[in-house]
Amino acid sequence: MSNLGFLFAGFTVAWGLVFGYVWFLARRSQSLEARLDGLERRQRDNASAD
Amino acid sequence: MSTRPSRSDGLGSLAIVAFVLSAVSLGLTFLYAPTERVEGDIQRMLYLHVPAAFTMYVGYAVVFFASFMYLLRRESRWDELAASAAEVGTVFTSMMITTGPIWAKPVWGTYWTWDARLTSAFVLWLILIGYLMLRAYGGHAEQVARYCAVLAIIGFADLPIIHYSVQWWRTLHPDAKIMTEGSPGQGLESSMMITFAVAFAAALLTFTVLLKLRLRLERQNRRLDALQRELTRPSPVVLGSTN
Amino acid sequence: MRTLRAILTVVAKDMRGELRTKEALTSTVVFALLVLLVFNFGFEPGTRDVRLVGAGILWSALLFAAVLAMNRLLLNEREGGGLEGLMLTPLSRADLYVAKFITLLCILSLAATVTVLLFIVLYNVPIGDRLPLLATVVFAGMIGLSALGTTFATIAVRTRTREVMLPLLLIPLSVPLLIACVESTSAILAARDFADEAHWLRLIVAFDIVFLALGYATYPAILEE
Amino acid sequence: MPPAEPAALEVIDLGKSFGPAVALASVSCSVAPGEFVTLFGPNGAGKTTLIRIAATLARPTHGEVLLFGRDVRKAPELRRRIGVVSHRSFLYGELTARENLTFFGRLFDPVGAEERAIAAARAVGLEDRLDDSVRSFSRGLEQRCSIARALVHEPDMLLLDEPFAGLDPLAASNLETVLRGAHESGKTIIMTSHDLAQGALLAQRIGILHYGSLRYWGECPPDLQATFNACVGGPS
Repeated sequence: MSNLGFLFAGFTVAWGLVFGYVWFLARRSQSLEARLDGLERRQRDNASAD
Repeated sequence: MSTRPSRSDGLGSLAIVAFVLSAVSLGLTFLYAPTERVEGDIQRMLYLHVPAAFTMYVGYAVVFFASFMYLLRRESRWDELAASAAEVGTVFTSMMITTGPIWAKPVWGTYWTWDARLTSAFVLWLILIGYLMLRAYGGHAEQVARYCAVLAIIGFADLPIIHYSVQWWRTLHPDAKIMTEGSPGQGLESSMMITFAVAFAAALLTFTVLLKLRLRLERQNRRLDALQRELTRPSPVVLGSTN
Repeated sequence: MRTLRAILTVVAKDMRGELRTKEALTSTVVFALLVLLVFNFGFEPGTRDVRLVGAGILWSALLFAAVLAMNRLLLNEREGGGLEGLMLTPLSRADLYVAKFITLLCILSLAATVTVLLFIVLYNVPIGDRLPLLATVVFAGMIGLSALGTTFATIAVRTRTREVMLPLLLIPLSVPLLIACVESTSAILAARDFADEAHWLRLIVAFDIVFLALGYATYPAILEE
Repeated sequence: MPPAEPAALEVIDLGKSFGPAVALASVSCSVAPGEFVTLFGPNGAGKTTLIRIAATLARPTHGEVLLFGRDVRKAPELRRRIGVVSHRSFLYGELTARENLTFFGRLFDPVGAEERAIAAARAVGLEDRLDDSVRSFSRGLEQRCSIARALVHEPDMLLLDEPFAGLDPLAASNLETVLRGAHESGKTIIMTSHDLAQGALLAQRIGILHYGSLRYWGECPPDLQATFNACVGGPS
């Protein structure tokens, strides 16, 4: 039955959405970490400059 | 202000349970549940589609409740919850709105028709997109929180009105009632019921895990924003120092 | 009594400013005229066709023109710092909603009157004695659009992408109103017995009441930090 | 003056924040009736937030703000007793100065609004331009009209947020005269300024805000620049 193709597509899309979203959250988490690193460095620089 | 969320908030183990349950649900869908007589194998899509739709409504309810509480209390944690639930809710709405047409093509012979349920699902999806756009472009954080809360409350009140208007619009037309969606509940075999039950549990648990993950990210983001503002505040420029 | 008087003072001020510049009114009417023109190319107009697609054409023109008017109207308020000046007066924030709603309703009703007349003339609509009924539906629809429009124009005008934001927020939420307005208008245009279609008018009225009440209740949260 | 008269403005442990972002940490101060106070501080120090809360435009997250002894949140009619000037004029460009002033006057009290509008215009030296539309005004004229708008309901207190910003020297000295006149007629005046010289000229008392808290509150010190630097300069 050709229906199986549709079925497969549907489940792929659904699971893809969830994992894609998790991946997206992980990326955002990484960018937060990068910002945090930048701030920490800046803070250290300020402290040594003063 | 906000306390640091402890590392052991159980999110990791909850995520594992959600994943295992989803895998079990997948197995039940393909190996355990019987093939439906009229629609054939494609009916198995409903084990995904219906729980996704239900979870979408749960998401809507959380956004509404959190928005209402935010307007009442004006505490940013309620806004964090609303923002997170709206985004995760959009994932499930997208899931519903994509699996729907894929199921419909072989059964109805067309991907899309302006049937009552499809239309209202489409409108709900658009409202969520508007909500996320407002979040992104609404101005400073506190203003966004108020605006989004108002939008969520008005949007939630609109849900039943949209539902009934679209229903009337379609069913009162002469060319209506072309098809009714494969409605679970009518003569459902017990194996189908069990599969549905597991699928619902898996979807709701996945929603919870994603929500918690997103919420944690939102909190961290806000703390970082505040920290950045503190540290990068322009050094005081003094004018009129000729005095 | 005192509140009502203050609300009417604000409305009178708004209308005076609008009648002086005529910005919202002219742009709205011209825009509606353009929509009517463009749809003319899409559908070969004839008496029979108008009964089928006329309602859709009319409401497309009314809706998009209304969005334009809302953007213009609150932009005027924004220029001078806008609503904050009014927030410093004894008027409550909820009263400001009423004032802005009435102003918007006045302008939309004026624009809608012109649009409906243009529609009837340009599309040869055999409206006859059903004109008052059509006017009722259009006015009831404008109440609903103004109720939502006041809220979302106030929000949109303070966001970064206001031209897109207003229709994006307003149109999905107005879907029930639009369906009801189009359905009852096409019943009127096709000269169907309106008694069978009265549920649409009831839906419009219910929509108006619900969103006027919600707009009134939530407006303070939009204005006050 | 009876001894029990409440302070014109009483701020008690005032804070304004959104989640972890803090605009005002914890500010307490008190302004006597008839006093002229200037608030200094770098950008983002919380000056505007403080003025906006006192003007009933923003709500505090915690703490209390009393105007003439009454809570600003519970008594919106207190707006009759304050006039507010911000960097935005709150005027309608397509209307004339007279129409603008009469309109705002009427919202406070319909009786005699036109007369009060003319009186307010006279107080700021705008009587010749009453029938010109506000859109045609220069920045200085617009500012004067904005002050007339704040005076039109004869308030007891004026709150001004950076009134001198963007004014040329002539307009600034005009504004100074207007403020001195308002102060001499018994009004309490609170304004913010980032210009130490200009802000200190009329002030009887000054406050210096930094990072959302009040670092200095009292009479204007002899060397304001040094005090300011000490408050905002080094690491806290």
